[in-house]
Amino acid sequence: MIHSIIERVDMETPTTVSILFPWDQDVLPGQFVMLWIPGVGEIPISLSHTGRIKGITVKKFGPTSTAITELKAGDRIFFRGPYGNTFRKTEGKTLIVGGGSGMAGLLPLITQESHGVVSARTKEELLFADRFSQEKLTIVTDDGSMGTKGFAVEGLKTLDLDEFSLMYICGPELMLKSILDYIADKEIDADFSLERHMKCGIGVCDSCSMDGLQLCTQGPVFPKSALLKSDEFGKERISISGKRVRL
Amino acid sequence: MIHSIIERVDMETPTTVSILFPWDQDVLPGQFVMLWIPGVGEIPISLSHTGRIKGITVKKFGPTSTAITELKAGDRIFFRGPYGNTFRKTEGKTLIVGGGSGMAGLLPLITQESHGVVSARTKEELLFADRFSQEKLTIVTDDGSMGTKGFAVEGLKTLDLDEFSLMYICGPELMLKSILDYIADKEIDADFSLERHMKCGIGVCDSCSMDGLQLCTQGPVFPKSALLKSDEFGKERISISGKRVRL
Amino acid sequence: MANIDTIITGIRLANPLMLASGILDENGYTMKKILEAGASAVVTKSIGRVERTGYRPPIIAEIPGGLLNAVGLANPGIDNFDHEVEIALQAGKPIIGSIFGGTPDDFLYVGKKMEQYGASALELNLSCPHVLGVGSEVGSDPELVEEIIGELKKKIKIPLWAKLSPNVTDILKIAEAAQKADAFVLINTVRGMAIDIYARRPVLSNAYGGLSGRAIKNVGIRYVYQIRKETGKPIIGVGGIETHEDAIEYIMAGATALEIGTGVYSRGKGIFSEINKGLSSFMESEGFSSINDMVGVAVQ
Amino acid sequence: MANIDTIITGIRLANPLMLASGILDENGYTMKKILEAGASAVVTKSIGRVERTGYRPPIIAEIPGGLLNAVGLANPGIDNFDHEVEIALQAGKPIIGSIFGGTPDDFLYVGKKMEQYGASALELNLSCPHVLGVGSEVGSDPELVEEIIGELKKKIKIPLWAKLSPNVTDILKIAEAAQKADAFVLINTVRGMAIDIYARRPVLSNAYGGLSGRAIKNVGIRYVYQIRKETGKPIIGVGGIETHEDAIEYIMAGATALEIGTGVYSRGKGIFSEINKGLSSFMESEGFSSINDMVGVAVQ
Ligand SMILES: Cc1cc2nc3c(=O)[nH]c(=O)nc-3n(C[C@H](O)[C@H](O)[C@H](O)COP(=O)(O)OP(=O)(O)OC[C@H]3O[C@@H](n4cnc5c(N)ncnc54)[C@H](O)[C@@H]3O)c2cc1C
Ligand SMILES: Cc1cc2nc3c(=O)[nH]c(=O)nc-3n(C[C@H](O)[C@H](O)[C@H](O)COP(=O)(O)OP(=O)(O)OC[C@H]3O[C@@H](n4cnc5c(N)ncnc54)[C@H](O)[C@@H]3O)c2cc1C
Ligand SMILES: Cc1cc2nc3c(=O)[nH]c(=O)nc-3n(C[C@H](O)[C@H](O)[C@H](O)COP(=O)(O)O)c2cc1C
Ligand SMILES: Cc1cc2nc3c(=O)[nH]c(=O)nc-3n(C[C@H](O)[C@H](O)[C@H](O)COP(=O)(O)O)c2cc1C
Ligand code: FES
Ligand code: FES
Repeated sequence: MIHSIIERVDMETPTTVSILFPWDQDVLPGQFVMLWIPGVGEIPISLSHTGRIKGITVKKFGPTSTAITELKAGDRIFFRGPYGNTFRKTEGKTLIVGGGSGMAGLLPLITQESHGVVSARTKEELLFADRFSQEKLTIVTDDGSMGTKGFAVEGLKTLDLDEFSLMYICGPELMLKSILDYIADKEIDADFSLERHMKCGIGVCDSCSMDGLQLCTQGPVFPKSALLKSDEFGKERISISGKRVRL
Repeated sequence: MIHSIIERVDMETPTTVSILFPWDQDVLPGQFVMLWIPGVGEIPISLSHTGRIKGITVKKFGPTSTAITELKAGDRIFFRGPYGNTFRKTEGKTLIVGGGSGMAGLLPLITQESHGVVSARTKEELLFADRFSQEKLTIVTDDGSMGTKGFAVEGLKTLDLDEFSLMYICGPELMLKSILDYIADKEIDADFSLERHMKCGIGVCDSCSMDGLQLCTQGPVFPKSALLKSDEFGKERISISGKRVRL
Repeated sequence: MANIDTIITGIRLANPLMLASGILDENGYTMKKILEAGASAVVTKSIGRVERTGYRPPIIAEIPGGLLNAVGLANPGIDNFDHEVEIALQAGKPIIGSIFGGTPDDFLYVGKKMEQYGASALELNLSCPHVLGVGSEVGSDPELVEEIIGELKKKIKIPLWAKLSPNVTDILKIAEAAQKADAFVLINTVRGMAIDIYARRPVLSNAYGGLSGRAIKNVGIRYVYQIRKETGKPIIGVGGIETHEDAIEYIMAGATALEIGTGVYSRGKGIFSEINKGLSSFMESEGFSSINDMVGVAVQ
Repeated sequence: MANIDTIITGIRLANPLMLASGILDENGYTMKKILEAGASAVVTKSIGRVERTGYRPPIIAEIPGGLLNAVGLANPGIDNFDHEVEIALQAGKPIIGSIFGGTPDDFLYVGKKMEQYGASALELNLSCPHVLGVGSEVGSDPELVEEIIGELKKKIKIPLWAKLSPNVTDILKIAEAAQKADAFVLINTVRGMAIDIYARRPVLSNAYGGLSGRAIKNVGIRYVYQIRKETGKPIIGVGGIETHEDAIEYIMAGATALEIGTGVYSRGKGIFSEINKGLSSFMESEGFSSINDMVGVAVQ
């Protein structure tokens, strides 16, 4: 395991914190680490900060993510990585679409030129919306407490996608699926960052696989073209035990 | 194990052959290999040829060395190495003193400028005497069948050692000891290449040790100064079982 | 190209390299992908009678020379595994069903189903905890091993491969108890453990794990050689195979076929075709005309 | 500098690092040199009742991650070993006499002499062939182990360290049989073998050998942890220690002192002082004030 001492902890939403720590390692947007809380568990977490100081942004969920959100500056964190691939680069304008904690891994991609579609269950949970300039931001909430009401794809429908050269998307798989369906016949290209169960992070346990590819080593980022041909995307996955389940 | 195909076999004396083989490896004079005859045994053998084509020169003795002398061009040889250290370099004239198969490891040191003292049990066993120019050669045989009669040190006594900047010596330890005793109080410096039992060649088994140093990793070449301070050189060694025995 | 096909317990393999149990063989699509990448067969993840989630992560640790794992026999249960085998079979190559259990009855239940799903052979993973014996594994109890294999032999038609553990005092005793099996698979992981000195605790959630990869290659070679020499039975070699030289070393020690697990992690899925290429050119330059010619040639 | 001394079975060591049995400890001058290089004690080569030349070379093979050896218990016989111990004792540090035998009587004869020569403790190498049992080792026969240690305990005053083999089904059973020993030494080499695929035969003249070095570190950690957890006895950890991190991993798993063998080959004789330096600065930055503070902290 690699270890580092936490430099700063920022509260991003009532349930989400960013943890910043030094790590002398080149990392790319889209890559993740397997973060270990000794005695609790180990989970995959995207790198939300990929500069000299690295960072992660984690939403409280089960025991491990909860333990992560309770860490303080000066605490030690343990992880291994970086794992996974990265997003394609582009010259033109980009459209960044994040659902819930999915925004975490997209943070390094945000530039002056990016337009953001930030979605969450409710207003308080909108993550990193403030990183986009006001006129380049579309907000969507499930409960309609702010912005468009509904799922992320509803936000997309308010935009002219021809403006953008590439879309970056991260969030729950069903959200990705609805977006893929929406853009399937459209011109716009897109990179989707997927999340499935990951037990090993190194291409061994098969828990994260889709279409015979391992999200942890051959993903988590896949282009629109690959997902359009997929047998399993948005439909089925393997559970913790290895049982095939509907999404 | 490393392996190579024998390119040429030369008969050097009735009991000694040189075996030449390609091996793409930098080696230094004084270094040796552990040569393995599958099913027979493994013994340390100096590299007598250290150029592009490597070579060894082996005298028939027990089962393993005998098997080596029976190898032919086209046969495969197996070995590991190179092991051990090398001789010091010098600007001036060198004196090369070899006893029996001890000349093998000295061969790469012979230049136009070197004077040789070549000794053997008997005339037929003189090794590499022809590599020195006539006027720079002193021959010594135990039985007096050629040159000076007696041991190598007798040959030394016929020379003015002040002419030489460095002496290189290889042969049985008692021969080395008699030479060390002879030059102990003299100006001339010398590098001695020693031979003791070697079971591992890599500094593990302790069978080759002298004064706490391993001949295989810290030798086999030692300067005169080191041997003058030695507790064990020329006196005692450890047998195959590990028993301390007189030389 | 030298001919690298091989026959093990009547099953013809286009090359000696199968995927080992427990690595990328839970999802049918993954198995299919690995077969398309050059593996001649896949051994499924070990499947038991009921669904198990296994241990909580960390279930794996990367160590110099290999991996340590304690997955905890996570598996969907045999009744949920039909579809995965079905998908994998689309590649048109043999699927070997790895099964585990604590009793002969478990093995029989799961084995029967595997056979129905279309497995070409059963690989018996004898390394799971013994339900009656405390702390020990099924595979270290010769009587239980004999009973399990005797029972299966009577009721299962496809070949039985007994996968033995290296963590025993006398592997020969276990091999004798398993003599009714059609082949032996050697070896399963070696007992091991890793501690993180900054966290001051074991890395794996289960503390203890199994060592695989290069670190155990010479252990595997040893047992393949010994069992070949002492029993003469067909052997499938597994443990630390990463290069064609490793593969040949196993074959010369007595293996008729091979499995690769950790090598897929360290070298990628291309490992199958790479090793096959190396194998073929070695055989050509060394004058072997078939895999069979090499099997056990080093055994004295 | 943090305080890195440690006490094992009443023997005070200036640091936890001893030289392991069988590596550079046949010649008294070599042992002395290693003590001067920073080892806190040396364990001698295993000495038996009579002189043995051991196996013919090759007795060793270099493999990735370590060594394979089959020296064949070469030793001068205890009666010829007095002078070596005498020379080694000149360094003014403890000498641990490693002894082997096939019967309690062998152990007693050799052990008595070692004690007379001035050894501070006896390390019992239980890995040599059992004269009565065929093919097995002394150390895999719990009754014999109990008898040997019972006998020695009655007649030898210096502490007894029982060195256990990892090549057993249930190491706890052996540890229980050896419970009268003052400490356990874990582990001896792991069974292994290497084949040269061009020579088409085993490399070692004995074919089978013992694996040491980094490849077995995680195996050693496992057994130290397990035996510490289950017995609470003092433990000397050995197997693949090459860095101070390795040393700390063993200590946190439960070792009070350590031995280094193959590390001397891979890192040179400077390994003792290097690890000691690393150990000391780790302890300082992590807030440990003594080795004892670290012993077994990872055991849950
Ligand atoms: C590539 C990737 C990047 C991600 N990036 C982020 C991010 O940046 N921010 C973020 O907030 N989230 C991220 N996630 C999601 C995050 O990993 C999940 O939210 C997290 O796994 C849930 O943690 P938890 O606290 O519920 O874990 P726990 O409930 O502690 O469980 C952790 C894992 O252990 C396994 N497990 C649990 N119980 C058992 C059991 N009994 N037996 C066996 N296994 C068990 C499961 O695989 C589970 O996922 C990412 C996911 C992926 C795949
Ligand atoms: C550094 C070095 C360089 C050398 N260079 C050369 C050279 O260039 N040319 C040359 O001719 N000679 C050289 N020698 C000498 C050569 O190594 C010996 O002559 C050789 O070891 C003797 O071989 P053999 O045929 O008698 O071996 P064998 O009799 O086959 O025995 C080989 C070795 O096996 C061991 N052994 C034998 N029997 C047993 C047993 N029963 N149990 C355990 N171990 C046993 C012994 O260590 C013995 O030395 C060199 C020696 C050294 C140390
Ligand atoms: C992550 C992982 C999971 C494994 N799961 C199983 C399993 O379910 N059943 C089994 O028989 N062996 C299992 N094994 C052992 C392998 O099949 C194989 O015997 C071992 O890893 C040695 O081969 P390798 O060095 O090529 O990996 C597993 C190994 C690993 C690394
Ligand atoms: C060449 C060699 C010889 C050995 N001889 C002995 C021996 O005589 N007695 C013994 O108890 N252990 C012997 N061992 C085992 C070591 O003492 C040690 O237990 C093992 O090598 C693991 O430690 P390491 O990885 O630090 O080498 C020997 C090991 C090697 C490599
Ligand atoms: S997380 Fe194990 S294969 Fe991807
Ligand atoms: S030959 Fe073994 S230490 Fe030198």
